[in-house]
Amino acid sequence: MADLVSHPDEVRVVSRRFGQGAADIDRYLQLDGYKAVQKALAMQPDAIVNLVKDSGLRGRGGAGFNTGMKWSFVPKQSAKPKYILCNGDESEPGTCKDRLIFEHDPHAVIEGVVIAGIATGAHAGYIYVRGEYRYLLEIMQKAIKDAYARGFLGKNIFGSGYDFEVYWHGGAGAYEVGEESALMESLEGKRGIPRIRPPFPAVVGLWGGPTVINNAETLASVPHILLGGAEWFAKLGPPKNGGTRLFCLSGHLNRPGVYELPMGYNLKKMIYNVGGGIPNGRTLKAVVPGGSSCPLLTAGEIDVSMDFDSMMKAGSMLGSGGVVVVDDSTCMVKFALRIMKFYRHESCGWCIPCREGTDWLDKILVRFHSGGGLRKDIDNIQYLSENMLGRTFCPLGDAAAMPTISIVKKFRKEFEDHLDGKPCPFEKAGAAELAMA
Amino acid sequence: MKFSDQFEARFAEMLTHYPTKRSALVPTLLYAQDEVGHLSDEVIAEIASRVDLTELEVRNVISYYSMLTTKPRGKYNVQVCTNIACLLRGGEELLEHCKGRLGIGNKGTTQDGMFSLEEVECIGACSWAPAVQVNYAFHENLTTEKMDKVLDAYNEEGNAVGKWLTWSPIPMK
Amino acid sequence: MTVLKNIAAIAKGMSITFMEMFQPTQVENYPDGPGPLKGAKFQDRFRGVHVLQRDENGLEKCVACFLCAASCPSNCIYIEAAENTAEHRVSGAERYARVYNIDYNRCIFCGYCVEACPTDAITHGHGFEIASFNASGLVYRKEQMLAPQPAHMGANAVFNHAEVASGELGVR
Amino acid sequence: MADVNITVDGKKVAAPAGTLLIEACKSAGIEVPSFCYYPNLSLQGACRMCLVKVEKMPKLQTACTTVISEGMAVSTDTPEIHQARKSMVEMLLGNHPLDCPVCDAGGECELQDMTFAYGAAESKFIDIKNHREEQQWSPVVYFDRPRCILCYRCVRVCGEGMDVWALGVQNRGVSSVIAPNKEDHLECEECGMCIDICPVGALTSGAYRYKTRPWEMRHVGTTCTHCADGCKTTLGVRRSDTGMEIVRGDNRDKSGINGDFLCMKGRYAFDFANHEDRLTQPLIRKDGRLTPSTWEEAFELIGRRFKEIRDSAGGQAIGVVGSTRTTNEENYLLQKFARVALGTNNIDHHRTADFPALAAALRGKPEATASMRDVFKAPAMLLIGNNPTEQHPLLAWQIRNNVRLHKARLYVINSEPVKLRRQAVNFIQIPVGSEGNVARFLSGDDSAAGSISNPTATRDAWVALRDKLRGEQNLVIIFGSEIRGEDIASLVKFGSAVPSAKFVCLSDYANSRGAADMGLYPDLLPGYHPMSDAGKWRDEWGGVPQTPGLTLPQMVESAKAGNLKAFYVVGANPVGRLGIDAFSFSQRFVVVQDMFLTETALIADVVLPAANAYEKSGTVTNTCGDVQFLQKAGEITGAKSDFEMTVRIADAMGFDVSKLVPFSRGTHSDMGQSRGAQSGEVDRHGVWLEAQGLEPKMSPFDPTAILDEIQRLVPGYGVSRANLLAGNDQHTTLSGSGAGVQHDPALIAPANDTLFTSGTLGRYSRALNSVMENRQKQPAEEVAAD
Repeated sequence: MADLVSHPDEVRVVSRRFGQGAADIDRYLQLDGYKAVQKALAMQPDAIVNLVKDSGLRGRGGAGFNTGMKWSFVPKQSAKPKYILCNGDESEPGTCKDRLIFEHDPHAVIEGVVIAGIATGAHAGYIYVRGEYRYLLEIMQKAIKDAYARGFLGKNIFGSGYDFEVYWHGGAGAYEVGEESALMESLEGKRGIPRIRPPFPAVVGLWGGPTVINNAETLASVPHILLGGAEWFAKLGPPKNGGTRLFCLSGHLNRPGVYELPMGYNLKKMIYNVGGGIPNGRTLKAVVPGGSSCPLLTAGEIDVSMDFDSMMKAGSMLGSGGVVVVDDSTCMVKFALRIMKFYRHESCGWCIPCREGTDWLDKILVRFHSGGGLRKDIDNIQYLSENMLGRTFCPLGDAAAMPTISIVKKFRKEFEDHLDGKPCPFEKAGAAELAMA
Repeated sequence: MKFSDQFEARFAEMLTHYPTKRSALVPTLLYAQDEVGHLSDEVIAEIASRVDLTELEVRNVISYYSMLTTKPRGKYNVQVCTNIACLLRGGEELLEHCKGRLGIGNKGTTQDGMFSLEEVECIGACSWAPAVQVNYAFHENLTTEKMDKVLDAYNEEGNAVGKWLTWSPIPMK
Repeated sequence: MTVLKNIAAIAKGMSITFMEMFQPTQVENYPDGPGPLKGAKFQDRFRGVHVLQRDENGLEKCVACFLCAASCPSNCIYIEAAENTAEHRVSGAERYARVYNIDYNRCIFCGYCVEACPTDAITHGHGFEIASFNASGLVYRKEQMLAPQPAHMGANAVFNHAEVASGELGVR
Repeated sequence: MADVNITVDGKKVAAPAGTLLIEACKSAGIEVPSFCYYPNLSLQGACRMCLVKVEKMPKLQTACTTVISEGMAVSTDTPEIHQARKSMVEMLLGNHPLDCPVCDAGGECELQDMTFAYGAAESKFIDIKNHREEQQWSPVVYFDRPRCILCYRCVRVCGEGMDVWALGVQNRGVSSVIAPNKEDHLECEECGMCIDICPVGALTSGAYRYKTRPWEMRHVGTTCTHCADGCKTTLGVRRSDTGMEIVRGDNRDKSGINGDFLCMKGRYAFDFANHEDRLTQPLIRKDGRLTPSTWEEAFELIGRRFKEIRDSAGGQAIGVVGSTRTTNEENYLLQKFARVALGTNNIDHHRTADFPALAAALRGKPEATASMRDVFKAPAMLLIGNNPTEQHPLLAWQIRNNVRLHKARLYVINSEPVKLRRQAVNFIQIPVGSEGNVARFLSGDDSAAGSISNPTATRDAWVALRDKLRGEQNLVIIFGSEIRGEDIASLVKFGSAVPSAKFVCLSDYANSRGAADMGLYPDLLPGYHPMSDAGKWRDEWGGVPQTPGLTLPQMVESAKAGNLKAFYVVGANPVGRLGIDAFSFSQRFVVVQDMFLTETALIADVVLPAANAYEKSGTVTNTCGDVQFLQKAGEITGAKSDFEMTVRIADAMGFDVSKLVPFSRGTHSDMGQSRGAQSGEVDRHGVWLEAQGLEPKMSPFDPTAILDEIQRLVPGYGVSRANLLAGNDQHTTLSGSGAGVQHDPALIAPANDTLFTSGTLGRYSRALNSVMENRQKQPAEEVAAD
């Protein structure tokens, strides 16, 4: 459904099979599908884990934790069954990459799940697909059915004597469920409230069993690592940031779309070369580098390489790869308000700072943007966000606080322009702009 | 309480997926909603008994997930995304347009029960913004003109199916 | 010589006497003065008999939170709370004082109750003529201290302090 | 378990491994604030108030979810932490209504305390607060959402503690709300635990709301007078224009055998005391009608008639019925009065369990009864008969939580699928009335297996169960009144096969056990001492009638035959509860002491208004044999205590009351000092005297005078007076002396009360009635719990 784009700078690894009908199992096999699993079956579990470790593959969900490391935490022996859980509950505003993977290459995800299973000694895996992605869930259901039919899944896969079951699971609309422990709660049929940690999922997870939870993109890259080798994959990106990454370019760009670029690709190039620059002769105002929960970068700060560590240094995060470009016709108060509205709506309500903080901030920003702002509100917004930061039950609170803090810090002037009952200075310009769109 | 055979088959399959019955709850509720249109007390009671939960438990879960509803909705639920990516490309104008066009507000339903309108959070179509989801179908790179065409199309389809005042299930592939 | 000096002294003294004789009197004309206060004049801060105020809708401000009773050093305030109902609404909040007594045998007019009141329901009026031969009559009931319906609701608020002071409210 | 050493604010703290940081801090006297953490309930980590700094941890950690580890270094009052706490309170107050002046929790609100402690006095919040209308969930439970801070305590205590699961959380984010199981109302056990545990005023009690403020009440710690579990309860009492009024019942200091727990009855059903049907003055039947009279007239009449009858027809012409709700002192006094003053053994009471049989069976092993606390600690429990959830709420609570918190094993054998089966490792349903066979089978009589075996519970299953039970350590055997007489003996026989097994015999009323212990039996003296060798009692009382007297049914017969000429009923309603033939007494002289005009009182010639358990002091014994103190809350009516009335009657009979009540004992030497205390100052000397039972008993109406005698004479009651007065429960041992007696099992009439009934008393409780009406209105659905 979603149309594909391409750019010479792209290095297609995960997106290799996009647009080639790989959702069909035969086509997938032609494009050397399911070779990696067979290779994995021949390897020692530890060997696989080390391979993935060496490849420098880091979690594509946002936290960027070394995947091999994560797998190695799973205890060898366990009384309870172990599980692999693929996190396909993609809901981070600005992110739309897993959607393409599920649509164009579902078997790669299945393959990744199986390999993770072999590496950690698990015998069952769940692929959790976001509720809104119903058509993708149906694609995934078919893919799983086909794989079973070919004996790639179930008892004694590829005649190796190894059993592995893969199940699909559909969500029903909740951003919070993207958090790994909340994801497990949701899969267990409960409200998506995160769990107290420790114990961590790798030790006590689904139904009490050790559980590996990886993002769909992460798992989709695993087969390629097994086939291409660790150093090849590692070399694609800067040190400790192996491989490529699907960047979802959106917002005020001439050529928005999902591009697969090597880790450490320069953000400025990404916007002006790959994304085709800002339309209507507008100039860049800010960039959300990795989904709505990352601190924003101003036009002056975009000359950075897009990998986990450099983004840390730049005071933001690589996040989930959702690059939202904002031009100078946009009211940053409105922008902050919309982000806060989102987090207010998605907060699970479990802990005080997130539940009350997001509601309060939303109220202030609404009032502020509609001209009822007071000078002290600006400080209050910062005060509240800073008091949410790092004190909530799960990262959602931080996700709400970080962009807000950065916006207040970097665009304080725009807040002041809203004071004294002045109307939003951007309303007019903005409207015109959008009429043209 | 009678569900379609398809539903029954899928429910039976899902029970085999998990070690606990209640794990099948969330997808089951969504499929049931697709058939009935909303999660009526009857549906809740039925599903609660099927997964050995109290109705309270089931209601707790339903109220948590934004796609699940206990109130009847129109045949076509028009979900307009206004989150940041869509906001930048005219999501809100699209929402306003729909409101005017359908003559209903957010979470409202048209007199004839054909459309209901909902402002939703990011639906994962950021690179193709602004985007709208009607029931489960995505419509992307929209403008107000395109939006009108989309709505017209659904209106026709609805009329073709006829008697849309009674809910007709969303097909399950 | 000395005689003259003495006469002068007397004359001086008497002159003052005669001078004062024709000055207007300075004392207040209480209790023969006009008005319900009988000519008595007060500073606004004067702490007299308490007045239980009403809000603009004529509902009692007191919500029976017991803070006045708690703060009272001479423990002279007695309250019984009850819940407002739709049919019988006495105060603005959920609760009202079914019984509110102040024992003026014990009250020391310290004003702590007024300080403590979160709803400004209890205030000091200017009523002061509460001396009585019957001590039991000094336990004032709510009805005796309650301000009348506000002026715009058909009562003359001006006199309420005095009415309270003279305890006539109940009488009328 | 070896202790783990940690440092808190530079202070060395040692606590057992596995202790939570917040508890470890508490033990060191360092308070870490929290809303959602509550001992013995599952962890939440939701309120974020307990954030502390743990060394080597980048973020602040929640002390309520952190388990201490060796060498852990914690600081709990850095500026950062203070700011964190302050901001939490600030955010809570954002949407929390500032209606403290009218809020019931005002004065004992944890949010108020936190605000005082951690600042946030001036609010930065200037926007409109979210509001929802208040809801009434049941006659006794109200919910005010805006005040709710979502600590989920109510949800957990209802589910985990009560096993009712009637509360849930709905919606998400700021619109999250606590929801009852029937959408707009509750259908549950109405225990009110949710109200008690609510840290703010979100859940309020229908009985107490808007009546007063916490600091306006006198808080009297006493014992609940409803079922036989004897929960400790704190009555909130305040003066009102009608005199004294009880406005609240809860266990304020969470002490005693019940800790947090109180059931529907304990929490709301104190209101019978304020009921307008209470008798306030004596009634004497004049030309057929009960007419008000004076106490003097009444006592004079009763004394004269009793004396006449005793002197003319002998003591056996008078029958006495004791109460299962009056204090031990009153019961003891009553039977002493009957035996010494009236000279009759015709004394009985409403028996609800066969304690004499248990006493006889336990002869020689006095330690073999379990206290209520033992039930919470025991590694294994066997429950035969009864339905504790309905009839012994506290016992059920102890059992449930013992299973939940200590992983204790529960075995349930019952003729009904009782709710406790859900905690049981093994539940067997048996035919109604075959509990006795179970006892016999367990004792080794395999012939009994036939009648209790069925497809679900085969003979082998029974044998397996018996072997399993024999293998248990410190098994607590709890049995209902279904098991009587010989069966109890066989159950005890089985128990002796289990290492250090203990027993609990379930009776039905607040002082049923006490009545039995105090010897309200025609053939047993206090302490289940047989009449045959009255030994020390004869010496003490100077003569005791030898021949066993009449049981209640026999009294009725004798009355029919015209032999029984007078009938003295104290705090009992045999006509209403035991259905005895009222007519047979119509020609006799009947004296009734009661709170209300009961069926029995209606046939009386003299009715004396009696004080209830909340209007007098004394001791009561619960079904496990734990003695507790009754503290007088105050007086509502002009009623007198049964103790005083009995003494006055004896006096009116011309009997020397000092022979009845050994008053003017104790020490007289330092009266001056005892009176010396200035007002407000603690009279330490007086307290010491009281604790030693040496305080002067100057009045014949002083129950402690009798308590001295009870403690001296009744086996098992020699408990610490100091502890008793301090409001602590004291376990009494139970053991028969001399040859036990066997009673006719038919004499036992279980009360079959439910959670919402309480014998005759329940009829006069508005709270109980309103709840029952409310339940009848609703369709007969099963409670969410079951």
